[in-house]
Amino acid sequence: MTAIQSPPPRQDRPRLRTDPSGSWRAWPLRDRILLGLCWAAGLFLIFVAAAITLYMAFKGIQFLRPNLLWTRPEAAIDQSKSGGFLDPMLGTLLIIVGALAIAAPLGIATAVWLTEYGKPTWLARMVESGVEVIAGTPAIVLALFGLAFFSQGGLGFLSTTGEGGAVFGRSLLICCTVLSLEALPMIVGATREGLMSTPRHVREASYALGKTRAATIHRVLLPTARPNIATGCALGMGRVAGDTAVVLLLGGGTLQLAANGSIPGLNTLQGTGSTLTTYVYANSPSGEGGAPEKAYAAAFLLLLLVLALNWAVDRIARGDGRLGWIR
Amino acid sequence: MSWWSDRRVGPALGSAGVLVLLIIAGMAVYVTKEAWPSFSANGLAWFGSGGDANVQLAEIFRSAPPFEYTLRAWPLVYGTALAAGGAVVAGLVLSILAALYIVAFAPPSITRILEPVVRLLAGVPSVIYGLIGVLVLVPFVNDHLISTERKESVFYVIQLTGQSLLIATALLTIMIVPIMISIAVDALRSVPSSWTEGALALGANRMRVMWTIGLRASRPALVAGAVLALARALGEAIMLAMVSGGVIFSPNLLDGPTFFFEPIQPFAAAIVQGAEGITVKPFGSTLFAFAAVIMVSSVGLSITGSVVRRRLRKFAA
Amino acid sequence: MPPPPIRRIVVDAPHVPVAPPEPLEAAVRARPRLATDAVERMRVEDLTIAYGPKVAVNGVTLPVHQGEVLALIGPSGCGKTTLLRSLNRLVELTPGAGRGGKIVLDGDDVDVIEVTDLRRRVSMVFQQPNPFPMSIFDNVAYALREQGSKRVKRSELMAPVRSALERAGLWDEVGDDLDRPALRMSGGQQQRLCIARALAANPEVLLLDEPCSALDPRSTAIIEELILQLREELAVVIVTHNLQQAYRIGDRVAFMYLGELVEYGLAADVFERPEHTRTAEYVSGAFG
Amino acid sequence: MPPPPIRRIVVDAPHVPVAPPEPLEAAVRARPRLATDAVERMRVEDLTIAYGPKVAVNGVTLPVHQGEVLALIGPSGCGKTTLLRSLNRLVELTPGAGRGGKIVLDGDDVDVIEVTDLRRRVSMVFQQPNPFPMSIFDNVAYALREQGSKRVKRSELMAPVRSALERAGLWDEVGDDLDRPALRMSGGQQQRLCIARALAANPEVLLLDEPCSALDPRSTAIIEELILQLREELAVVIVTHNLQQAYRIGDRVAFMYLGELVEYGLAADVFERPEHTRTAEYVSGAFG
Amino acid sequence: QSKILMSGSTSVYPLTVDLIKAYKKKNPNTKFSVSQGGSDVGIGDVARKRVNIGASSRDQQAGDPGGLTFTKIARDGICVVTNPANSIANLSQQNVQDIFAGKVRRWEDVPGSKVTGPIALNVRTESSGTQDAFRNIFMGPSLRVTPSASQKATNGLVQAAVQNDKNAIGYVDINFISGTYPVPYKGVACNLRNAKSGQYPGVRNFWYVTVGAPKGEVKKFIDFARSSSVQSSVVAKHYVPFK
Ligand SMILES: Nc1ncnc2c1ncn2[C@@H]1O[C@H](COP(=O)(O)OP(=O)(O)OP(=O)(O)O)[C@@H](O)[C@H]1O
Ligand SMILES: Nc1ncnc2c1ncn2[C@@H]1O[C@H](COP(=O)(O)OP(=O)(O)OP(=O)(O)O)[C@@H](O)[C@H]1O
Ligand SMILES: [Mg+2]
Ligand SMILES: [Mg+2]
Ligand SMILES: O=P([O-])([O-])[O-]
Repeated sequence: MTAIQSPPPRQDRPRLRTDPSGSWRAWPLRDRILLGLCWAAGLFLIFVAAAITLYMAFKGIQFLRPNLLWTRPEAAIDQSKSGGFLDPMLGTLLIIVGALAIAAPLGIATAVWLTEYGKPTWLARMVESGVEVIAGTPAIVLALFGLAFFSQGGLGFLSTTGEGGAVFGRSLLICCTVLSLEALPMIVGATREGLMSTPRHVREASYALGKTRAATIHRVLLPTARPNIATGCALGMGRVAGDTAVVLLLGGGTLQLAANGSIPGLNTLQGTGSTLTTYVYANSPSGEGGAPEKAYAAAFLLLLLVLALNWAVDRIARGDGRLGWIR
Repeated sequence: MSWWSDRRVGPALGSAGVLVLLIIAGMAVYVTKEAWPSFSANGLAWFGSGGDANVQLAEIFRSAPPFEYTLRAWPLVYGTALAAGGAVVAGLVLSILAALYIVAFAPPSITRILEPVVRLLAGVPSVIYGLIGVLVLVPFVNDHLISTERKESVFYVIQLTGQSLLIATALLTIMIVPIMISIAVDALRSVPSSWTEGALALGANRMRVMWTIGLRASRPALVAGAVLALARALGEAIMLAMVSGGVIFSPNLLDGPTFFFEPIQPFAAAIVQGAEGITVKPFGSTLFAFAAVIMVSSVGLSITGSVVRRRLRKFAA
Repeated sequence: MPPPPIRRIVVDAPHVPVAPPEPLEAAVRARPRLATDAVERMRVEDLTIAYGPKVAVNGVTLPVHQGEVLALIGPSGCGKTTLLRSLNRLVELTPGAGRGGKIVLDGDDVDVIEVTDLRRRVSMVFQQPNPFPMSIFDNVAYALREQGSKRVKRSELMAPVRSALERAGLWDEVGDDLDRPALRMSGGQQQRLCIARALAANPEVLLLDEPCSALDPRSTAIIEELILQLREELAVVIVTHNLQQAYRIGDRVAFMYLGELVEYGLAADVFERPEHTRTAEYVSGAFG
Repeated sequence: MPPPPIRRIVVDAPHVPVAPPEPLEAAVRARPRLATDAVERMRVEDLTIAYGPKVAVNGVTLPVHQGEVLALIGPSGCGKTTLLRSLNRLVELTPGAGRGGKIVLDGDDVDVIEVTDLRRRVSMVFQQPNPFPMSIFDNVAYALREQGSKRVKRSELMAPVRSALERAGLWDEVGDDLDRPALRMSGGQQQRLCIARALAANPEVLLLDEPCSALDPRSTAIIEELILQLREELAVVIVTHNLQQAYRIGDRVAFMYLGELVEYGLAADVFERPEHTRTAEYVSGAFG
Repeated sequence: QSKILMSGSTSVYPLTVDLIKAYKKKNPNTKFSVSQGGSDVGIGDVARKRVNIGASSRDQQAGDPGGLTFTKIARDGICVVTNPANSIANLSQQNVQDIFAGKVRRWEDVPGSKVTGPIALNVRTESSGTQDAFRNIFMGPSLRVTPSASQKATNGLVQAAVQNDKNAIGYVDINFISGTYPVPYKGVACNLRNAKSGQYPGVRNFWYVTVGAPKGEVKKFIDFARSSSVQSSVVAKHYVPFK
């Protein structure tokens, strides 16, 4: 018998092979050309992103003055007197928080219902398509819908009312409501992804112990899916922070946050205001603000915000390399 | 009955889903209602061509009761299709190459850069793309790419200012390509490894494996990605309003390369462009008609996309 | 060099008796016949389960006795897991799954028992150890707490948790640090934790789906011993693809093939004197 | 009724010889001793494979002979698949996988052979049948087409495709409709198609990873016979968890445990006269 | 404590903000809420009684809802602008009409032009008050701007286009001329002084629009804005007093 004795275990780590593609030199020309094109596409995207970031950083740092951060914007013909963008920054924060406060519960509930209950099936399928539809509906359509819908009688509490109870129909709160629709599909998508990627046997283990679905969701599934939910929220926040069309049409277009109503806190939301995006828009040549330098500075801040949210997504997802849910 | 009973929690959660449906129904109803006068006054001719849409819009805006609604929106349809279609075609090529690169060929260090890059490109607000377009790209194209002769060759029909189909399509491509990449990457990654490994084990090189197995199996996802990206491109308003030229015009293919430098005005941009006049009844109703067209097409597209994707899921299982 | 001659598998050949696993032979032979009057805990009657058009379990009738271990064997995909999951109605969670026939627990149709009750009385352990991402204590206490709440005081739960861990033979190993995350334990410990978790609610029937297939020999031995101890208090049904294991711990064995119950009987009978050719082939390793 | 006595698994006990599978005993005894001068096709030397920090294969040295079937056995997760996949460098596809030691094919280090060449010479069949989503013809022609860079006409490929299907014993069943989607075939046919696909490129070594574990007895028998025929032309390495199968078709058997090669030798020796306790335990079914 | 809701023209917005500041010094208890959106948004809002005052930078027109009162609060200059590289000495009304109606398409055909090549026309969108004023003042009711002209949604876009293109011409609010060359019209330079003095003819009106005649607090505010002291101190800084 030719039994071979195994040698004692090796102490050194095996050498690592990092480039399994090393053999591309032996490929046919056609495949090498395609490989070149793939590299070109990848590098082109990096170039575009770098160009945008660097250009905005260059312009932004060139024009960003500390006092812009804490002075309030003014409507002024003379640009040196038109102030900074404190209010748009606060407006952006308010809108992010407000939209998330509406979208997160709604989105998580919808996602949980879809994955864990989903009965009756026809309704689930309709809701599923409904979420897809919202994801595919352009912001400008949502904005016009908001314009027509929120000036209805009875919805005055969302903004303010003129004499005779006519509803003004434009406020930060209305922006939040409409923008929550933009964040909704991302939260639903990410939550569903998290729930669905929780191994089936984990939830079955809970059912097998005589727990209801509801209890399982509460104690096992939601804690497990928390990173996905957070990712979805971060992506949704990015989407909300970056929106221009909705705030342009529904934000009322005041530069400063103008509170409306009597309940402190809520009245700011009921009032009008601006966000970084509309500030950029208004001060780009596209608006009447006419201060491109300040537009650049604010755009740079906006980009930093987007980068920060991206970074958060990265951290939450722990670089598991998924590009999902961008839409 | 305990608080955590399914009979209580199920319907409670389900009502969130129903709320989503109600919102969509509300949206469809309101937009259609507002748009109705414009459609009913024009009938199907609304989508046709004839006259100058710029002039027609001006007439609509200025009209006194009984209002004028006559509009032949073909140039807007055409402009929308050109910009969005062009962006999707360019985006398809770019995204396939980039997705292959990310999934199969990029060194891990570059993949680690590329994934945030793709997410960043998806996250950059459209107003920043517009800002760069209007302050950097438009002057550049006007100064360096459009010669005086070219301007003069068409100046009885349209003036070339740099705001053009070219820039609109290029920026739109950059804006939608991340969606397509993310879907293509997901699809390529979810191609069963038994197939790719099977092909590799037969001695096919990795590029061939990606083409003959990976892309082949991902075709439904590529279609879905293109469809969703198309929906996104149809609805992009702010950036296009900033760079696309501010005049409703149908670029003419017979003009040769000049075609790319001619301005367009997609529906979404037209809405932003006209937003100040939204409260003028006939004009507002015309803008809502634009929105309705976008809404119907993007709803159609996203349903198509989700159907394709659902197919894909079945097929992958 | 000419290759050695081809040795064919003789399909559908008349059966040849199979020897029991050598090391255990003496013990098996010495084992007393089971009493025929063992209490019947559950009974499956003419059970058919289909996933959409695909019939996974086809007209199976099978009793489950108190104080015995019933081992389900059969090749991959023959419906063992499906049968097991239908006993506590877990199979209903699979969309498109449909059931025909009847399942009875202590004389009651399982359909009339409140499903959360049923699952507490008929508890289940899975192939992959699947502790929840919580502490050891919370894992075991999970079934004891009210639906979804975490309110019951720890001190009140300590006694039953300790008893469950003791019955699963885990108390000595983890008793001193119940707050450790369960996922930090070794595979064998995790699986025993899952058994403890299932035992905490004092079930009447314990279902085990290939509980040792992911474990090393030492953990396997511990768990086998544990199962044999448990059978004194409850009825045990175990699915296994390890024939020797079925022989070792099964009092009765049911052999399934393509969704049908081919043979059911005392372990020694099924392994040594199978009635059907398929059973003989399978237990002799001709396929599977 | 008192439960029957507990039968313990005796871990680390001295080994007891295992009887070969009964139906085949006569054939096995009649099998001629293998020639010791069999040509060595591949050789694994001191091979270590790690996935990140986890060592899956640890210092294995093993020859692969022309004209023989080498059966790799061992409990789940012991590194059989990993060893097999390192022979044609498929393991390099796993991110983080690292390799130490040497693998030689016909005297050349596999690292210096162009990898697509290597994989054509050392072809592999997987556990799950994995035909591509194309027609039967395209599946078999896949390796032939990808060999060159030019498009080859179907008529030119017909001869080699037919020959591969014939060697895989599939021509009679599917020869009349090669345009059928491969995914519409039965499981056994699919697996034979995968073998045909691997054979089309005329490999020198054929690797099979549990090729029958998803199949019924009839398909298993056909494939076992096929493997025994193929061994005349090439070297065959098969991973299997079915010990009887290893006994039936393996000329030599290698038993792995926790990444290490515990025992290697002629099939009859490993099964009947194992040198190590672990081997004896494993082949007698004490774990796995 | 009373409250005035306003919305409307983006051009009037800076002036409104200044007026409110001045007004609040004397009436600190009056609260204001001002949003912008365009002249037509202001007119629409006030007609639907969503706000108390709508601001408009265009004159009342036939299509406007009935029952509205337009109260003039200031006047504002509109300049025809070209790129600084093309500092034309003067444009007559005929010149302007020819250029904007598309009759003359080359700078070679414009007397006094410093550049050659095709003329790049930049005009405002139909809904803008500036466009309305330009049509009324420069083009006359019968002539229309050529449809091939690039329509810009804002003064800023026209300004940027003219800054960036030496062949460009457009018209902007007098406060948006920086970086461009304001062309003297009918021999009069386009600046605030000439507009105030009445020599420069390209002047339009800013209106506050109310439902019916202004009443109560609204009337008080509008009267305050129209008072001669405010007109000469607040309005005259950047605009033309209406009287
Ligand atoms: N969710 C499902 N949908 C459709 N078919 C299913 C589903 N689950 C199992 N099946 C099919 O039902 C049959 C029985 O499956 P089951 O899991 O019960 O087999 P098993 O005997 O437990 O196999 P194994 O030994 O591999 O665990 C199989 O053919 C399987 O393909
Ligand atoms: N991609 C991977 N990353 C990390 N660890 C892995 C990976 N693949 C396998 N392993 C680990 O390496 C060890 C050997 O795995 P391998 O698949 O070779 O076992 P096996 O003997 O083929 O098992 P089985 O009989 O279940 O197929 C296992 O412990 C497994 O967990
Ligand atoms: Mg199973
Ligand atoms: Mg394996
Ligand atoms: O005052 P405008 O309407 O032209 O901005």
